[in-house]
Amino acid sequence: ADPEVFKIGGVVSLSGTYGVFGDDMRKGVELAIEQRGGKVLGKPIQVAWEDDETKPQPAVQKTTRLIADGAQMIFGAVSSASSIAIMNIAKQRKIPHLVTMSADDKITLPGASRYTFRTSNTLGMEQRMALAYSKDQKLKRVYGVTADYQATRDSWEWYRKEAEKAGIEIVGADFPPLGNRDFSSIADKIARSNADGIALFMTGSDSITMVKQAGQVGLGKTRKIFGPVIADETMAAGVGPTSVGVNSGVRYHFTVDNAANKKFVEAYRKKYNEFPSSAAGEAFDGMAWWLDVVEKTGSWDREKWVEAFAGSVRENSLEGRKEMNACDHQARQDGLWGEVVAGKAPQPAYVMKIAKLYPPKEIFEDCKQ
Amino acid sequence: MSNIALQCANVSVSFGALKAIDNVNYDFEAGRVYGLIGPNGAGKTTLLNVLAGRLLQHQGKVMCHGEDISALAPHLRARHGIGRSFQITKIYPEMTVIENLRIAAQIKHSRFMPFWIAPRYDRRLADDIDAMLKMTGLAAHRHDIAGAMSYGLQRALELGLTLLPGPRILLLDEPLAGIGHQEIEAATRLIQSASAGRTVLLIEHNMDVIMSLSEQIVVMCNGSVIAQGTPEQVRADATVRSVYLGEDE
Amino acid sequence: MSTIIIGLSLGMLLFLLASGLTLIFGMLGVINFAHGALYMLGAYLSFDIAHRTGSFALGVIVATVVVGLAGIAMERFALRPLYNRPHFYQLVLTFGFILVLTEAVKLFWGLGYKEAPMPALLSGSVDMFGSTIPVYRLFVIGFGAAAAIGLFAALERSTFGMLVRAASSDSEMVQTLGLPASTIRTAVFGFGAGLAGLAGAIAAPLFPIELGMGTNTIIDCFIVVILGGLGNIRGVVAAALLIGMVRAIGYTFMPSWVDVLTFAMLIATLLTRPQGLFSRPVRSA
Amino acid sequence: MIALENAFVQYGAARVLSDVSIKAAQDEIIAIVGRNGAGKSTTLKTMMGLLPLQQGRRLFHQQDISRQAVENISRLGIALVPDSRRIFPNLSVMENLRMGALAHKPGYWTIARVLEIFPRLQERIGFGGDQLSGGEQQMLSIARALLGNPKILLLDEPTEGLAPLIVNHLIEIFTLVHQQGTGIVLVEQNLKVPMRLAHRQYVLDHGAVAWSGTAAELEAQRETVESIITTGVNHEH
Amino acid sequence: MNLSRFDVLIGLLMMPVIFALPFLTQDDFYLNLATLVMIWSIFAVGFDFVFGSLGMVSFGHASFLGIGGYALAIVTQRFGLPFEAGVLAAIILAAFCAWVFSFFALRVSGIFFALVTLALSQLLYILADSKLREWTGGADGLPGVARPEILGIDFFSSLNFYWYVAAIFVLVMAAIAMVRSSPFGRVIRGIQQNEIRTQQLGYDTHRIKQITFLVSGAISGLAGALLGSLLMYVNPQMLHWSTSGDVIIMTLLGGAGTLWGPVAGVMIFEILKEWLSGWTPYWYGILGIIFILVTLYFPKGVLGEIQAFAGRIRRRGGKS
Ligand SMILES: Nc1ncnc2c1ncn2[C@@H]1O[C@H](COP(=O)(O)OP(=O)(O)OP(=O)(O)O)[C@@H](O)[C@H]1O
Ligand SMILES: Nc1ncnc2c1ncn2[C@@H]1O[C@H](COP(=O)(O)OP(=O)(O)OP(=O)(O)O)[C@@H](O)[C@H]1O
Ligand SMILES: [Mg+2]
Ligand SMILES: [Mg+2]
Repeated sequence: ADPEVFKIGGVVSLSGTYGVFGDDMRKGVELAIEQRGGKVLGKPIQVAWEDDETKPQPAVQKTTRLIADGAQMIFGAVSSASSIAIMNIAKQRKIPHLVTMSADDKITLPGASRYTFRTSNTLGMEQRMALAYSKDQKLKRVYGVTADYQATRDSWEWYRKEAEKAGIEIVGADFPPLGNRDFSSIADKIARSNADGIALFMTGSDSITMVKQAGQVGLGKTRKIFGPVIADETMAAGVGPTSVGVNSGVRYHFTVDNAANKKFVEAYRKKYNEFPSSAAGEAFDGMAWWLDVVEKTGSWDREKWVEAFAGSVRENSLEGRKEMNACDHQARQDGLWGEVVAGKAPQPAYVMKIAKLYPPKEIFEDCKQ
Repeated sequence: MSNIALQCANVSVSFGALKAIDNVNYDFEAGRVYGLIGPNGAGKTTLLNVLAGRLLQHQGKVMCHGEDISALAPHLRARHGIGRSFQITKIYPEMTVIENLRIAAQIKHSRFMPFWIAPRYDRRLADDIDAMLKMTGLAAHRHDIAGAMSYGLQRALELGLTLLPGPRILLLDEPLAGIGHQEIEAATRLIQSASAGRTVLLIEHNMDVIMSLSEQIVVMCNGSVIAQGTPEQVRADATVRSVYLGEDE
Repeated sequence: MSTIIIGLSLGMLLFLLASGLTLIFGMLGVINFAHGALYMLGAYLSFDIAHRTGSFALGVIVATVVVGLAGIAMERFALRPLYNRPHFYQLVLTFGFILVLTEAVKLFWGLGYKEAPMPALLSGSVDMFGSTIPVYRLFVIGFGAAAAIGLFAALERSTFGMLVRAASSDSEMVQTLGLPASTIRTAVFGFGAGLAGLAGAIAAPLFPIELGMGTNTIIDCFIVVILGGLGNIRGVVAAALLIGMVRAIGYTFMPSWVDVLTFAMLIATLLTRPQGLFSRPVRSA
Repeated sequence: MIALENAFVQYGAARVLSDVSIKAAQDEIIAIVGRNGAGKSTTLKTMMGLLPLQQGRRLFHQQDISRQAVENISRLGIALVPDSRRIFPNLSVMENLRMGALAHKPGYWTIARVLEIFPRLQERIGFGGDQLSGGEQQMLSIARALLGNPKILLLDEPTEGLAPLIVNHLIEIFTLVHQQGTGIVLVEQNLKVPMRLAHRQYVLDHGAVAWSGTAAELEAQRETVESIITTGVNHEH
Repeated sequence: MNLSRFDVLIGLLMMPVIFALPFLTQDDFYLNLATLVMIWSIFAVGFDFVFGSLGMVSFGHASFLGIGGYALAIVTQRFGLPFEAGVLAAIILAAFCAWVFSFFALRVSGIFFALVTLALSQLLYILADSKLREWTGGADGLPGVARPEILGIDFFSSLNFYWYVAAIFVLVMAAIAMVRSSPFGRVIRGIQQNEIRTQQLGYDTHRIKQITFLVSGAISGLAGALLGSLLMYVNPQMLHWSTSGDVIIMTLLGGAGTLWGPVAGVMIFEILKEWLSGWTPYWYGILGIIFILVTLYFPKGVLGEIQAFAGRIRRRGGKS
């Protein structure tokens, strides 16, 4: 017999470093469910939310609990470490797993997991945008600051190699520890260098602190500060005025101009009285897509859902066309690149302005099995 | 030489500018009871600390039965047969009397503390503990929590703990401090019987007790030994009278 | 040269962060684990007031006073019965306060990153020794130095300091001599907590304001306290400056090793001076 | 004048004093004697206000101070030399002395005067409290109490650990203190001192007053009193 | 510190519960929770060996837990050795690490001991988190930690793994109970109550403390290996100071220095956390309030207070 309800287990950070993102993701998902009348396959949808405290260990624990409680799928997490931990459990328990936030490329390497899908951006596509940006701006000398963390270090290494190929000189590279709180020495070194671009391969409070302290010695005035994931509305709120002019890859943005997005933003603002953040938009987009696919299979067989999702295409996603690669379960999509500008009420004080849109073929490698 | 139990050779201790012990040379003969007296702050406790190994930063040498022990930590000196009681009682306050004594007794049987044959091992300790309970008069209190006993009983336990490992040399720092007038006599007797066959170094400010217990009195003042001799000699010594005893004594 | 300025500013900031902790630790023998949480509360308060009123100074004052009052309440209602118990009870108690304070801040200000504006007067930068030094950093150095001197005078040279030290070792005896020991302790705790709030307010324009900001800070503070020796203001200043310098040099030459370097220095110190850089041996029997 | 009236005191569940009434006027020296554990120290602590009364009253010059906090009682002019000395280990000798004077009005006893009577302390003035020898700590504790210029001085075994010469010296000092108009309550093991000083004596046994009387009465009934102390018979209630 | 009647009674109560649980529920979630509680109990009991018995607050026990986890993961994954070899390596490496810690930390006492162990463990955390990422996988950790593989039993089944851990748990508790009541256990408690006296009796207290710390580290390492195996994942969070904080709180919550106190503490902590977090989003703050209240009103810990209460009742009953 079919289950009475469709249970979704949501594991996100509601506390800890990324707590702010988890809360927005929850809002996005709940709106996606509400917009389809709260039902899929004719049964009511029920989401159980769990807080992983931005730590993988609770993420594992909570996921196990959700699966034991009968979750049909797992949604989450925020941090890549948690998502990877969840991915392993999902794989073992054969439960579909949807990622709409974590950007680590390892999550969607070809053959990584039959059950895990990502509808949001990868660090890989964002680093490509950062490179394209460097070329567009005709930067000559770049100073790189990279959090001492595997994914960001890999990303930086890739950028460095490609940039040098393109004739950009790397005039300095520093690797401060994760969670570092003082960048004044590094800012000083950059100020003394002749760099015209500052590439930041870091995120969260690291990038906020860095941008903030770079602003205090006026680095942004004479140099371009950019990075794959260093700014969005949430982070800009932490930086303040000096965030203006900073460039970054953007996962989703409420100003993307298409009908689906307009409708979503309106509904979101009505329900939550604020503009959707990128975490909220990506979560909505991914969950809506997934539920549509499930509906279309007309079956309660989880294997069927997984098969249907791999290779499915979403023409009217919030960010335009998205296509789920069958080989690595990564959604190919346009890349958004933006710059922080001052927002006009009712928008937040600092918002991203989408400056450039990169088509998938420029920022994704072809996926080979 | 073999009858010298403890020997201080040119021992000095300084705390900053203060010379708490100033070049003390003294041989303590085995089997005798020495009384150590002197004004407050003369350096008596400090000397005891040097002998027991609680104070290792000193000049000069400390020898035990001809062996240089200057650098040895307290527990190693204990294994040389040096036992010590403290001016401020040092017992295990949350354990019962018998548990206190058991810890002291088991060091004698082995330094190796097997945990798989505990009960059998404890039976071997029982005789020693019983003898000590009788000697210190604590037999009736064996199951009392040590910290809740009266001060006099705690002092008796302190002495029992010091004696159980079977030290050949006893260093006693004001063992009668705080013991009531009525119990002094019993405590004196206890120390006396504990002294049998041992070398004892006793610090005490109670003149009646120290004069009756000691065979030899050593007087310290400002870190130096200023006089020594039998109780009678010391009592008659003019310097001792003026710096320590007072004229009317 | 700029490394020295940066080192000084790092050191003084560390001193400000650690001063309240070391004060409470040294004077009351209490390890206040919630120090980081109080620091966070201070930062949020100053951000809020600054955005509401536009005045940085008012924010600093409100943060100091409110956090100080919170400290007084903590001491009065929770810590007081614990003085006669072993240290670790205070650890659990103050750990409990971390959770409560964090929850309270979350309730009031939500989860998002916050930003405290730099006061206009201090927001410029000056060129010195070929580097651009933000005026705010210089302000931090000056403020830290003033706080250090003030604390030193207040605690190691004054009668009040003597009283507090006495109360830390035997408060009942202090009362027996006719002095209000419990009021003194409450005041000291409130003062230490106020310092945490002050540090939070001063640090606010430099860092993102977020819920986790206290958690890592507390470890830095502990390092300073270990290095400096128990509750010794001089020691803490020296230790904070030393760490600041080591870090500034580390950031300049090998940023990814800065944390390891800090800990290596700590361990080297422990090997040579186990009780910290500034401490005096005590008599054991 | 300080007094306990029908005082009952306990530590946790263990009753230590039952129905103790003791009083000392400002012009007298009284002594409390008794075996170890009889409750002498407890009596002094109760007078000082360090222990709460289960029943009974604490009086100072007819005023009920049963509910007063210790610091207030101290400021009325009562000082205690506790049995464990309780020197502040982290304060210097000088600072320990200053602590004694801090809450009180100046009077006959000044730092210069106490250093005069205890020259040893003058020699150790900059030392930390925890660096002193046992006897030196005892002197410091007495000096600290004197600096409050109390109206009543409670002394718990003040001669313990002191050299005989100093003990004799202390007897003179206590006489002087008394002449300055301070009442003294003295707890002693060493009977020599109370015999020389006290106007009246109380014998405590098992937490109750077993005998009390003037010095003259004590002299007359010496044997009885000694036997009460040693065997603990003849309770007075 | 003989085994009290109370300890034996609780032990006798625990055994059937452990045995019966899998027959009451086959739910993976409950089995995993029970397994987790037992593993953390091993950790807490090991920790309490230093904390409750010796009276020293170690704020670095997360290191031993984490080293245990990493040792198992690395030995099985990199060197392809069997699970049991990994557990052995976990125990040995954790003990070695404890020995190194004790070398530094035993030079100081009291709260400084706590701070020094904290600093050392934070250093390890940083190393694992970034500098040793070749071996540890950095902040992302190492997924796919092994499960035992004996007799062809499938230990990836929660039920079978439960039995495996339960057996180890019972063995560890029995060993700890034995050591606590042995002459060695007595001396440890003697050191806690009066170190100077113990030294003066002739015990090498420094050495004994070191051995105790080492044993405690070894037990924690065992717990770490099991935890890694349960979660099939290790990451630097295991080494973080807040993990040390958790174990201190759990131990105090249940009752430090008693045999079963740490176990009770772990149970209360985990169940409270599960229950509260399912019930209110403010569970973090409520947990904080509970910690505060327990510290203030249950100074001996929940089990410690019950034990003391039972003792009072018995004494009163005995008298009348
Ligand atoms: N750790 C120390 N630091 C500084 N001075 C010290 C230390 N230990 C002892 N002293 C000083 O050395 C002198 C001798 O002290 P010691 O304790 O040996 O005296 P004592 O003869 O035992 O006196 P008492 O009869 O009063 O116990 C004292 O003046 C004391 O202040
Ligand atoms: N803190 C305490 N907790 C529990 N019992 C105590 C405490 N202090 C003292 N007692 C008990 O109270 C009784 C009286 O103690 P007190 O110290 O008043 O006696 P004392 O007459 O001063 O003896 P001593 O001559 O040994 O100083 C003793 O039986 C003692 O065991
Ligand atoms: Mg002495
Ligand atoms: Mg007494």
